[in-house]
Amino acid sequence: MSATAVVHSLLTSAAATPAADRIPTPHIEYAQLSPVLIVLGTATVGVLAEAFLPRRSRYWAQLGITVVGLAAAFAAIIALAADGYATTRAHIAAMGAVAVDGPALFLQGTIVLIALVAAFTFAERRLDPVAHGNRVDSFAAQGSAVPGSPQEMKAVRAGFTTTEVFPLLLFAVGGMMIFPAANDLLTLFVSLEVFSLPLYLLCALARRRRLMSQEAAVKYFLLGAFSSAFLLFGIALLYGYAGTVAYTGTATAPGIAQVIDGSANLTPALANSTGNDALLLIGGAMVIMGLLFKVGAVPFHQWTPDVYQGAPTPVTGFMAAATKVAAFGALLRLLYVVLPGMRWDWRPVMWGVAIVTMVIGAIVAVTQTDVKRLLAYSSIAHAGFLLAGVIAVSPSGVSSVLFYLVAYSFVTLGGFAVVTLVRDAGGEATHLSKWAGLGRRSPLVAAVFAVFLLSFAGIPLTAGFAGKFAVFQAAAQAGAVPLVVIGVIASAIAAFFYIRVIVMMFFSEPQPDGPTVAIPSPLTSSAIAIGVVVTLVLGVAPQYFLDLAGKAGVFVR
Amino acid sequence: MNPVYYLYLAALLFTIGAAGVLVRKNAIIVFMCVELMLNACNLAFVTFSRLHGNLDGQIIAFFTMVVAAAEVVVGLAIIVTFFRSRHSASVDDADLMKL
Amino acid sequence: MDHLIGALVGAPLLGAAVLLLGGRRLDRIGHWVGTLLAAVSFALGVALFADMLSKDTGRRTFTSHLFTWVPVDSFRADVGFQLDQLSMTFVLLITGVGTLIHIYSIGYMAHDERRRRFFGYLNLFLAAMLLLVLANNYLLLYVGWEGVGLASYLLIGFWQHKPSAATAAKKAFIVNRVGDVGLSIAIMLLFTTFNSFSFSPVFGAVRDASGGRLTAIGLLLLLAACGKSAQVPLQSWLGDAMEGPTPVSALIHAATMVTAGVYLVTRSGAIFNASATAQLAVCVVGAVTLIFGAIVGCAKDDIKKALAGSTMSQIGYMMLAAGLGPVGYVFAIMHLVTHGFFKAGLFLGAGSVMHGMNDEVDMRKFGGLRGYMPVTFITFGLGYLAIIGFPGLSGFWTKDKIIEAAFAKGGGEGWVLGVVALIGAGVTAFYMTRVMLMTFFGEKRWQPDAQGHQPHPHESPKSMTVPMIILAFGSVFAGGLFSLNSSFLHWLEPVTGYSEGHSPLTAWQVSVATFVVLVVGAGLAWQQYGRKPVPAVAPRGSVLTRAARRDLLQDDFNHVVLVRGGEHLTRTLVHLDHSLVDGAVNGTAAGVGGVSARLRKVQNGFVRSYAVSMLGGAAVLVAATLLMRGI
Amino acid sequence: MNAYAPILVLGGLGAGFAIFSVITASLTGPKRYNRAKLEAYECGIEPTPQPAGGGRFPIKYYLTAMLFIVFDIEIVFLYPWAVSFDALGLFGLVEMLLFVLTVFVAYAYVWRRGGLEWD
Repeated sequence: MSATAVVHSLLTSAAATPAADRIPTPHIEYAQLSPVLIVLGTATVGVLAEAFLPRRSRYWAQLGITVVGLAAAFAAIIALAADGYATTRAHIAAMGAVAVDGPALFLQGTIVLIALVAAFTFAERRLDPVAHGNRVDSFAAQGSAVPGSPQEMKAVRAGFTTTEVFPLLLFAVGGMMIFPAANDLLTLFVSLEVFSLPLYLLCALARRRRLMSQEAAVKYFLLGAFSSAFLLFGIALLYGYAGTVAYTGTATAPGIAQVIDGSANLTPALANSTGNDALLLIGGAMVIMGLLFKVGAVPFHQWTPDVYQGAPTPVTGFMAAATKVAAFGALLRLLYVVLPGMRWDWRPVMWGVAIVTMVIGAIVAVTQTDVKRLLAYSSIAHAGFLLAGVIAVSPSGVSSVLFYLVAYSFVTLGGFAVVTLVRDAGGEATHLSKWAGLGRRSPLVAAVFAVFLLSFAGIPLTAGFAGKFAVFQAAAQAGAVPLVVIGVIASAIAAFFYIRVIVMMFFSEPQPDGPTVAIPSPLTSSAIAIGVVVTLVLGVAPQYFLDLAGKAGVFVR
Repeated sequence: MNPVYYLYLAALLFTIGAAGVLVRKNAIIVFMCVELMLNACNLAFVTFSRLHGNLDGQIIAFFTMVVAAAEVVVGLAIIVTFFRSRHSASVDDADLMKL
Repeated sequence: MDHLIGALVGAPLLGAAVLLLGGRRLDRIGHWVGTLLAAVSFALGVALFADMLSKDTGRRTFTSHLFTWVPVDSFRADVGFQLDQLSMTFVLLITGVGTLIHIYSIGYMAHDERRRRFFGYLNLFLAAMLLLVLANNYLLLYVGWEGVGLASYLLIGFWQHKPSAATAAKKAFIVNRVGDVGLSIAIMLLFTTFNSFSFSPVFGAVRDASGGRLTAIGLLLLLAACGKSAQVPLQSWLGDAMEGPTPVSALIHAATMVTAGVYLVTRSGAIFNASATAQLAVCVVGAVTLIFGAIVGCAKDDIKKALAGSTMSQIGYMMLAAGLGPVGYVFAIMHLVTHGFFKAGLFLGAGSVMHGMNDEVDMRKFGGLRGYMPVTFITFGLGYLAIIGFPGLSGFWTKDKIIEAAFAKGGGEGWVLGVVALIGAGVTAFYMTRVMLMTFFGEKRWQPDAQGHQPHPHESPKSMTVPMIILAFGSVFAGGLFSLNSSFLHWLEPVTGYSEGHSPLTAWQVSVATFVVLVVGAGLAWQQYGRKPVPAVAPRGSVLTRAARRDLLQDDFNHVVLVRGGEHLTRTLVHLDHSLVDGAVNGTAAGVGGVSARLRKVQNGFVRSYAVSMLGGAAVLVAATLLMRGI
Repeated sequence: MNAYAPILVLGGLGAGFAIFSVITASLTGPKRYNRAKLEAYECGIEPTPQPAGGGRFPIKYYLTAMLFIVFDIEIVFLYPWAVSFDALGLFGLVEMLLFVLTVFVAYAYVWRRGGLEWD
């Protein structure tokens, strides 16, 4: 082990190092890591722009940098996939730290596209009324200023905006891109924090209702840190069990997967620890718990409604879509690559989690009165449906989950983008009673939102139906028929509250003091349009994308 | 001394941290308890490193420290803003959003 | 090819999307956009037609598979097109007549502030209708079928501020629904029988299927056709559908959509050929409707409703022909095409008259208009001659063939059907002559409208007259052209099949008989409405006349039999629903709501309690994992 | 045990130097006491008197503390690298330069946005 040599040379620093002790240069495949490197590099450029550009030119500069960076990253992903890295040339790069394979590239591509659409909604400046001659976006004039203080007034009057949100977005995207590709537990943990920390900050930066926004950030942060401590302890235990944190390896340099299935050459110390299955089981359960927190599965879901409600709506949309994609990607890799050997241990547990997640998500949503909380509970229920696909442990399970993630995330982005449009004097009018009769006042907006809701509900010819269908089909093929039955019942309950919103929008009288619908700039319009297009295209012709997801659905080991 | 005792200590520290998160009201102290949990992990890492005779655990401990530091910064920033707008750092005061 | 067909359907679909979603920004150019896209579609149709002509007869069928929508086991919902001579004929008719009517509507709807929306609906209709005729399987056909139903509903109710229009739209929708149920059950039966939705595998396997099933499928398809094509007993919506703007009546409720039933029967020819019962049912429906529609047409004073009765009757002819099997398919389609020309022309003429007469529709308030609107008069007149089957004009060539084919069915059935068809021709001549005389001849019976404006009849603008002239050309020459060297027969035969019938009467005997009947009918009409002045208020008339004015009591029949019966049934069901189903549903809903309200309390907003549940969850997770292993 | 001898020697030398310095300074240096010198710390928070309940102190302390933590913790990576610098060679140098560069980007941001200004 070369690292031993490091410490040794540290202790005997007086002695000259023999040439033979040189640590071999690690081999880093920069080209194959380029999507992530581009995004993180762009984020760094964004920080520099924030430091050196004058305030008035920052907004456009940041928007440009972000869009260019994300587009370049997407191009890099496509180039890698075209070179066959998604299929035949899939392998593990960066000394075993990061996998470059089909699921990784597929999910990275999805995340980058989500981020691109989210960047549009971040940059929207036409919704808030013009204050003191300055167009402003959804973010606080000055995050550090106390709400209602003279300092804040001053910042608002000067037309400040927090353009740091763009670099923060990019840092989060960078972390999310590594997360599903991470091939060892350390990378998993670090990337988790890399994407979580910017999200905590973004949550606190709402322009309106800042107390709620800050409260959301506090809750998200404390609970997120709590869960990542569990994750880390789980990693420690798995390390204790296997003597390594790599997912996979060879017989001589085994990864956790090899240790579990017994194909590794065990050292005496290892033979001792692998005898202790408690380490493996407790560690595995705690790591899974850390990931379940991020996907918002019951009983680790309680942060979701509060945070979704309090965070600035564009951030909520981004978070709901991209976090779910990244976390499900990581969960899939963990369960399919590292822990298939102990599938008989985790499958029943995940069954239970999936069932309570679907049922509780759907049931609690029924009595919600706030649109954003409603969508939050809906996202919990969707996490349950996705878990049903994860449990299948089959190629069709992977492809169906990948497909579902794409379908779900763009609909979610579009849905939250619509929420930003419906406003009254206090900002966004998120209380459901305000949405009554929206169909009379703004038929187009209401119709678009109805399309998204129908997709969430899984009505045929929408993306949601195709996704749900694929997931349940995979689960049923894997023998999880009871799970599918419960899933369908939960879908029916969920359909009830989606349809209720539609009925409310179209068949009840508008309130006299109801909200107005702001006319968005092309930024938000295109975000919504992309949502509608994806919903309909994936709903009408899902097969091509299912095939694509199927082709991309093989993990490298 | 049997290194396993260090593991017991790590588990104990982790439990103390988790209990602290549950029972303390002050957000900063809650947060310190989370840090305690992370440090318990670190202890477990170095102990296992010693048990296995490889250095991965020690390297991971470095990373954990850095991550914890970054978390401290972000966390303190959030908690301080929260405190300044409410004049209270009690997590029980954060209940604008519920049900 | 794939792309061309896709574009053919896509152009009007794009138009519909742009016009309906575009908002008021497009108000000023919306009608041009709609018309342009319809014309593009027509141009593509012509290009495909030219391409098809350049191929050998046997290789003209082109099928394409676009994608499969969620395959499950053997259930494959394909989206694919089939372009053969039959669908080509429809494509040209739909896009050609459609384009003309778009042009006509530019003038006709000029003063309507919702014109953009109107064109959006028209484009939607075109797209759906093209989908219907181009689908290569029943499922996609069903999508188009429902699409045209939707477009028809929207267009009939376009002037929704008029209660009558709203009611008519609803009525059309509901009556069509009955037929649609038939179609959907037929499709399900098809799948269970043949394990496929696509035309070619289904038709290829027909001989292996049991006769009973085929008859059931055939009858259900007929029910669907009755709904869409306004055949007895589902005919009652068509007259009311005339509440829609006149271009709609011309395009949808005369030339194209209502012929979809004929298309369905012809397309499913293989199924009907295998079931004599179903075929006979088609014939009977056609024969009954052709007389029924003709009688209704005789009694109506509303020019559009008279024409609607005529439409019903003419489609009855087509149905009759289609029910005759390979003997008649070609003629059904041929008559369908020529009917598309002259009936659209007649409707446009009627619209033009209304345009000049302050939107008056009562023929008793017309009269002597021939001098005031000469173009309308001439084109309408040519359409009139064509529809009654005046020798040499389109209707003559096609209707005579149908009558001849009806006789050729042979035996008593053949005689009955033939004679009915013959009588129908006479009645047609009667009511069309009546329309002609009451509108364009005789003294002026004009009356001021509700606002007291005296009508000042005038010729319509170019955008309205040009389509009428073009359609008049079609009415005059299309039939002859088709019959020249039996060109239409040779064109369509590879798809529908053809067998020479053995008529007890020769072709010229039929022609003479038809002509005699025609002259008698026209003469009676002249006796009644040409020689005597037409009373401005309708006389009471005989029992039959009064019944015919009320659409032969069809609504009353429906009311007594279906609505009353339905009400009783519903009341019983509602009772059951309230006591049993609602109890269960509401109980469940209340249960879910109660559970929800209780579970919601867990979300108390306190970070620490969330952390407790996370810790508890983690403990359960760990414990469960350990338990699984039995540690 | 032999391997640890240099460390012990180094530790002994260090401790000896520290003790020597302190003693020497107290023996030879001038003694002028004032209020500032008598305080427990020469920087940071005024330890007394504080109002009940902990009281308030300016937010700037937090900011400085946070910046300190962030920049301080980089050392965790610099130490191992520095120790085995010659074994890692050029690759290690380049990577570490990149790492330090990114830290400097953050530093530039803090500096330009006034994070280092006390008032």
